Amino acid sequence: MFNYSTKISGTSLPNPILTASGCAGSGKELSQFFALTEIGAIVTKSIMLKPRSGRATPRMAETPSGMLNSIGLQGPGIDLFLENDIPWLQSQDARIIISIAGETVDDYAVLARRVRALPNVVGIEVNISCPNVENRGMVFSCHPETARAAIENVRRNVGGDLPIIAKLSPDVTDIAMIAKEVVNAGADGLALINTVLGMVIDVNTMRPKLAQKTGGLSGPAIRPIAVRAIYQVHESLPKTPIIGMGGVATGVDALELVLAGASAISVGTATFGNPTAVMKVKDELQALLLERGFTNFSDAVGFAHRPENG
Amino acid sequence: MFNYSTKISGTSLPNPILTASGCAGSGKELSQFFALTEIGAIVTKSIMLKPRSGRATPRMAETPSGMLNSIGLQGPGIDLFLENDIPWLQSQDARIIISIAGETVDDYAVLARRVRALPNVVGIEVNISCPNVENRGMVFSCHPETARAAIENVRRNVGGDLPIIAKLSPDVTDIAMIAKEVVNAGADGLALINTVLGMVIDVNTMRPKLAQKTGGLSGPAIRPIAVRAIYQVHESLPKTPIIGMGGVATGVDALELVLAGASAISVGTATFGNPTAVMKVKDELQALLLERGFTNFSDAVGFAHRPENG
Amino acid sequence: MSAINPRALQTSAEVLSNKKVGAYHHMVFAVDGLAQNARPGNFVAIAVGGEASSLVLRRAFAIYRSSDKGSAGGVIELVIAPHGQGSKWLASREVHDHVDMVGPLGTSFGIPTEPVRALLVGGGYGSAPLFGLAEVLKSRGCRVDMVLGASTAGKIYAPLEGKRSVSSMTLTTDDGSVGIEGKVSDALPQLITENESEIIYSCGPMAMLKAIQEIADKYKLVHQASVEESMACGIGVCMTCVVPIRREDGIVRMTRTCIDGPVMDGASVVWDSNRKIPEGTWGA
Amino acid sequence: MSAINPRALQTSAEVLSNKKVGAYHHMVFAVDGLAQNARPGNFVAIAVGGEASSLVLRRAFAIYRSSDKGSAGGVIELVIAPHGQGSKWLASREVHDHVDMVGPLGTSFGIPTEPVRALLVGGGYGSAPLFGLAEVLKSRGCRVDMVLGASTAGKIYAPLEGKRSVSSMTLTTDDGSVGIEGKVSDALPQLITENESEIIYSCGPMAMLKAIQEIADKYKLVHQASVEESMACGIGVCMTCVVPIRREDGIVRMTRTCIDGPVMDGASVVWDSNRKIPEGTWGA
Ligand SMILES: Cc1cc2nc3c(=O)[nH]c(=O)nc-3n(C[C@H](O)[C@H](O)[C@H](O)COP(=O)(O)OP(=O)(O)OC[C@H]3O[C@@H](n4cnc5c(N)ncnc54)[C@H](O)[C@@H]3O)c2cc1C
Ligand SMILES: Cc1cc2nc3c(=O)[nH]c(=O)nc-3n(C[C@H](O)[C@H](O)[C@H](O)COP(=O)(O)OP(=O)(O)OC[C@H]3O[C@@H](n4cnc5c(N)ncnc54)[C@H](O)[C@@H]3O)c2cc1C
Ligand SMILES: Cc1cc2nc3c(=O)[nH]c(=O)nc-3n(C[C@H](O)[C@H](O)[C@H](O)COP(=O)(O)O)c2cc1C
Ligand SMILES: Cc1cc2nc3c(=O)[nH]c(=O)nc-3n(C[C@H](O)[C@H](O)[C@H](O)COP(=O)(O)O)c2cc1C
Ligand code: FES
Ligand code: FES
Repeated sequence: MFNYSTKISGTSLPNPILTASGCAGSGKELSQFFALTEIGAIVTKSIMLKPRSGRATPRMAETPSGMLNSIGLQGPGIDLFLENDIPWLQSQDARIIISIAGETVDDYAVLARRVRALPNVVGIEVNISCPNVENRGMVFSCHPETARAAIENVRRNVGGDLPIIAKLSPDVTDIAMIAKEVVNAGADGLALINTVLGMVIDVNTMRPKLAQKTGGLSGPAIRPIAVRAIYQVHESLPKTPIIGMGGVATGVDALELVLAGASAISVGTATFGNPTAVMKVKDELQALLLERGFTNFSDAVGFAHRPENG
Repeated sequence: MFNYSTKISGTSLPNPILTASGCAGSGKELSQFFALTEIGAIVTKSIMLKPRSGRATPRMAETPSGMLNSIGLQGPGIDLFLENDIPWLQSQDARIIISIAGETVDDYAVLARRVRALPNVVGIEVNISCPNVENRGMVFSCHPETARAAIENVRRNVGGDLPIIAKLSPDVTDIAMIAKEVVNAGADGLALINTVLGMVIDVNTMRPKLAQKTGGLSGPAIRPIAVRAIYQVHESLPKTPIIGMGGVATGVDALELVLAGASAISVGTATFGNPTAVMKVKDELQALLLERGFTNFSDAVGFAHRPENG
Repeated sequence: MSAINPRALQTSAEVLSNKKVGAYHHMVFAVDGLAQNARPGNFVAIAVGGEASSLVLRRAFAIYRSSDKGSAGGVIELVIAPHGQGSKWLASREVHDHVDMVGPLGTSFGIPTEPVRALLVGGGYGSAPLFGLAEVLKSRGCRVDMVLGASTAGKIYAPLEGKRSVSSMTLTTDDGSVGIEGKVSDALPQLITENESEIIYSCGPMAMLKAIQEIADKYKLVHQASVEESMACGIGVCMTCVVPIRREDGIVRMTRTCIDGPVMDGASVVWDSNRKIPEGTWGA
Repeated sequence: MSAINPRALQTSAEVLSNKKVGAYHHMVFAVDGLAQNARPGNFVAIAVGGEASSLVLRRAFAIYRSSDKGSAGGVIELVIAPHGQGSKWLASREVHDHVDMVGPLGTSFGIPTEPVRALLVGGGYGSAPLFGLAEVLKSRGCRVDMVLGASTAGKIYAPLEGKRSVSSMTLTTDDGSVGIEGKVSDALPQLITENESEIIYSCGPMAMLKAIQEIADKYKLVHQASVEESMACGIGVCMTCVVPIRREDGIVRMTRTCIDGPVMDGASVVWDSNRKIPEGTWGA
């Protein structure tokens, strides 16, 4: 019997395959293709305090083995989200990880209070890879002080049981240092990685292709960056659970991230290319683990770190 | 008449297409496929003081639209390099940009003195995206102090005419800040970008695929990161010439980097897939510029920065 | 079954035929059940580039015709303009090749309950979904006039069998190589007046749709426009394909054209929003 | 003309034939001038995955046979093991498809000036370059014995016509499905003794080559080994394909197997260097 379950701090999930924030709509869109209870959890798009239009279009550009996006956290705001999206997910019996994003350090506190005690919500992913409007739009997680402040604000408002997962940007000189900072600030787990800052120039208009100029690079192109970040962070914080993501489209890809140290896997961009990508990853990863003689998923987590003669 | 020439500080080149350091061997290997005088300049592999074995194999892994390498600056050391490689390139009439790399801040001074006055050498590319053995192997260009120190050491040893080009790593929180630092320290130009730190795990051995564990990601996968870095740096230092590189395989790719702000283009990984990639890029870029009505290459440099109604 | 993408299936579609027609490829696919629920205006999303592809996103294609009868089972026909890497790859598939297809997706053209006088306007391959629409309208007793425009004759897709259902067919080309020299929008006022059109159905580039909306406003006509925004997923999960839509509550919201479109009420679209967000716009 | 890659050309090679033989594909390409300078042991480097490919590196393939006579002009034959994405793509090319090929590359097997008694050892598709070598050796009056090994019968590539030039052919398989059960190296001592072999030529996985070298050392035989290291470029510019080689000056240097190999003096290779660098090794 294969035990596919995984633990993210206090939370147990029947399997480690999740959607990635911002890549699964409200859940309804995918439920036509598979039952949401089939996966470990659905991670919601990052929700903010107020309704947000997001960025102007064009918002996306395909790149070699990847894409850029500058959606800009379009969303209905926390009120409508709790009124519409969450009840629907609850009605489906889906396990929910709510992703929250703030424009200020205080926003995180307010959002945390709104989402901390909801049925079916098994974790809070704190997206701190977004711009801090109080500090020249600098990304919270790119600086230890603001990363820490945002997570402390969430920690102060959330009790012990619900895992707080800090989602980090890879666009930093030393991601292991930022990881330590947010774990010290109270994060129970980490989500690695958010998109990598990139730009595409349209050679016909001869201007940046995205209205917003820069955007976030995702997809298989960034997988080696994700594997490296997960490996580095797992090495320095072996006990902190990591939700790994970045270019996972197959079971082999997921296995790479798991071996590097991820206790769960979010599938993002791959869903755009294949609505059933999450299910494909789930099935393929299980088969690969069985082939390799694992009987517990958790034994594979970080297995690439074992000593040379292990 | 199309004027394809470009200027990197004091140096004029007949066209802006160069090889990328470490991606053109000693020049001899490619000379079977085209005459080295056809391109703007050949950028040598980064040369160090002593002969170096480089890293153990496996040293490379293919990744989606890219590759990882951990060659580890294998090379003959400056003595044999000046004895063998440089005279051969001079005999071909090639324009040469010598790339130097140190293990200590002092190495850069010594290397600069060795290469500052050689026929056909039209520039020094200072690879500071390599590990500083005096400081826990931290990459020079990832920290403003060590980046500055290395460039100052070169500047003190090189007269006014020969351009000093600082090559930066994209693995930093704020590349524009590092760029300003090295320009203040005396760099005449910048080379952007070196490879992005990544890792691949072999799902059969279940260990990192490269003997060295991490490696540098290059190829089309990282092009959006290169375009972004060049755009950001050109925005903050519009007068500093930039040698752009990162995933250029076609004229369209090169045009993207030029519009973002590159005054010259190095072609690296694409040469592995196609020995004549540099010539292809040269021909295609010229055709694209002509189609768009440019009569001087230099007018296209940074053209994507023009005001909205320009 | 979900309220979103309720009829969508994912299938490995077999190429049954691939013929070059002018600048386009007319392609027929065996799609099993996928054809069953397709209505005029719906589209399919296709994975491109094959096994080792560097193209990670699906490409959307309007359904030209569909049928779930016949010996081949469910069949979908598309009109492909070989443009960039994805469409060129698709257009070079050969008979018996398979492609991964999801559909039918998106909204369809609204069919009036009473017979009306409809004007169908297509730009380039935008004519594709209009022929199926014309058939349905005609079967409901509507008069159907059609105007198709393109830059040049080879880029007008107007197969003979498609013309069966229309009462009149007008062509325009920018270079005058066939039909009237000019834009489709130049031809509209006269056609509306002559045919006493009551509703406009359109499909084509955004600039064309915008010009049609201005005419529709002037003549006070309903305008159902099939818009074309860059789509990464086609199934509503990425939020890349949005346009600002003024909803019934008066609030403008960035609205997904893959779910609430591609066919949208032209009057609700805030046109000309490329690279800017209209003041006061909300999220979805 | 350069001293490195002196005979290499880049060409768009047309697939003339593609036949499945056991676990392999035997493929024939029209290559014009590229065949002219090919010698046994040389390889070609092929771009894989097509237009929108995510595979950025070439794949190296040993030349099985080459000919620059005949009606098809220059022709190169390869033996492809469909393994990962690149080789599977190549093995699925059809007649008339074109691939971008660079070659001939690398060193070739050294041919003795006097007739010798040669033992040719191949593992899996490593037999490919040995048949052309056998022909040349035979034409020089050498005795040629061959031993081929693989995990199982289907993975031994030993076409009938290839056997013409050999005096004896021994097969080994790990599972005993054909020939002797075991490794090629198990069969070597007896073959060397029986045939009074004077030189070993080998091609196959590194572990096999290392085992052969140990036997060559024991019997004091020259051993020309065609090694197989991961290659990114095949033309000497990337430094990924190196193995430590003890040069004549006694210094071990990381040496490119695409330029100074694939055929190398087995005695000069510091075997077993995977994931470590021998003490005191220098750069190139
Ligand atoms: C609802 C809808 C219906 C469509 N119907 C058809 C059709 O019937 N026939 C047809 O030939 N094409 C149609 N298209 C366009 C098609 O989806 C592709 O965008 C087009 O073929 C270009 O893709 P490419 O890979 O060849 O070009 P590339 O330039 O390589 O595409 C790169 C990226 O940009 C996007 N893109 C490029 N051009 C467009 C465009 N004009 N509109 C939207 N996105 C674009 C692509 O989808 C892709 O993600 C439709 C698009 C939409 C949204
Ligand atoms: C000198 C030389 C001669 C060769 N001759 C043949 C031949 O005659 N027939 C044949 O089928 N193959 C041959 N190979 C192996 C071939 O080049 C490919 O490596 C192999 O087909 C796997 O590529 P892939 O894309 O299918 O696999 P993938 O696993 O997708 O390859 C990924 C990367 O790893 C490298 N790699 C994977 N396996 C090997 C390997 N065993 N050796 C070296 N690099 C590897 C690939 O080149 C590629 O860069 C030869 C290799 C070399 C270096
Ligand atoms: C269109 C799009 C929207 C995204 N929105 C969010 C978001 O709202 N919050 C967040 O934390 N990450 C967001 N991400 C990042 C993803 O969750 C994920 O971290 C990243 O894309 C890498 O994974 P992938 O390569 O599997 O997509 C978004 C990514 C994409 C492509
Ligand atoms: C195999 C390999 C070796 C490299 N060696 C060097 C080097 O010696 N010095 C250096 O500054 N950059 C080196 N680079 C980085 C390239 O010069 C270039 O900055 C990077 O690869 C991005 O460009 P590309 O995508 O065109 O390859 C190397 C890259 C590769 C792939
Ligand atoms: S295309 Fe993804 S939401 Fe519409
Ligand atoms: S394969 Fe690039 S140097 Fe040998």
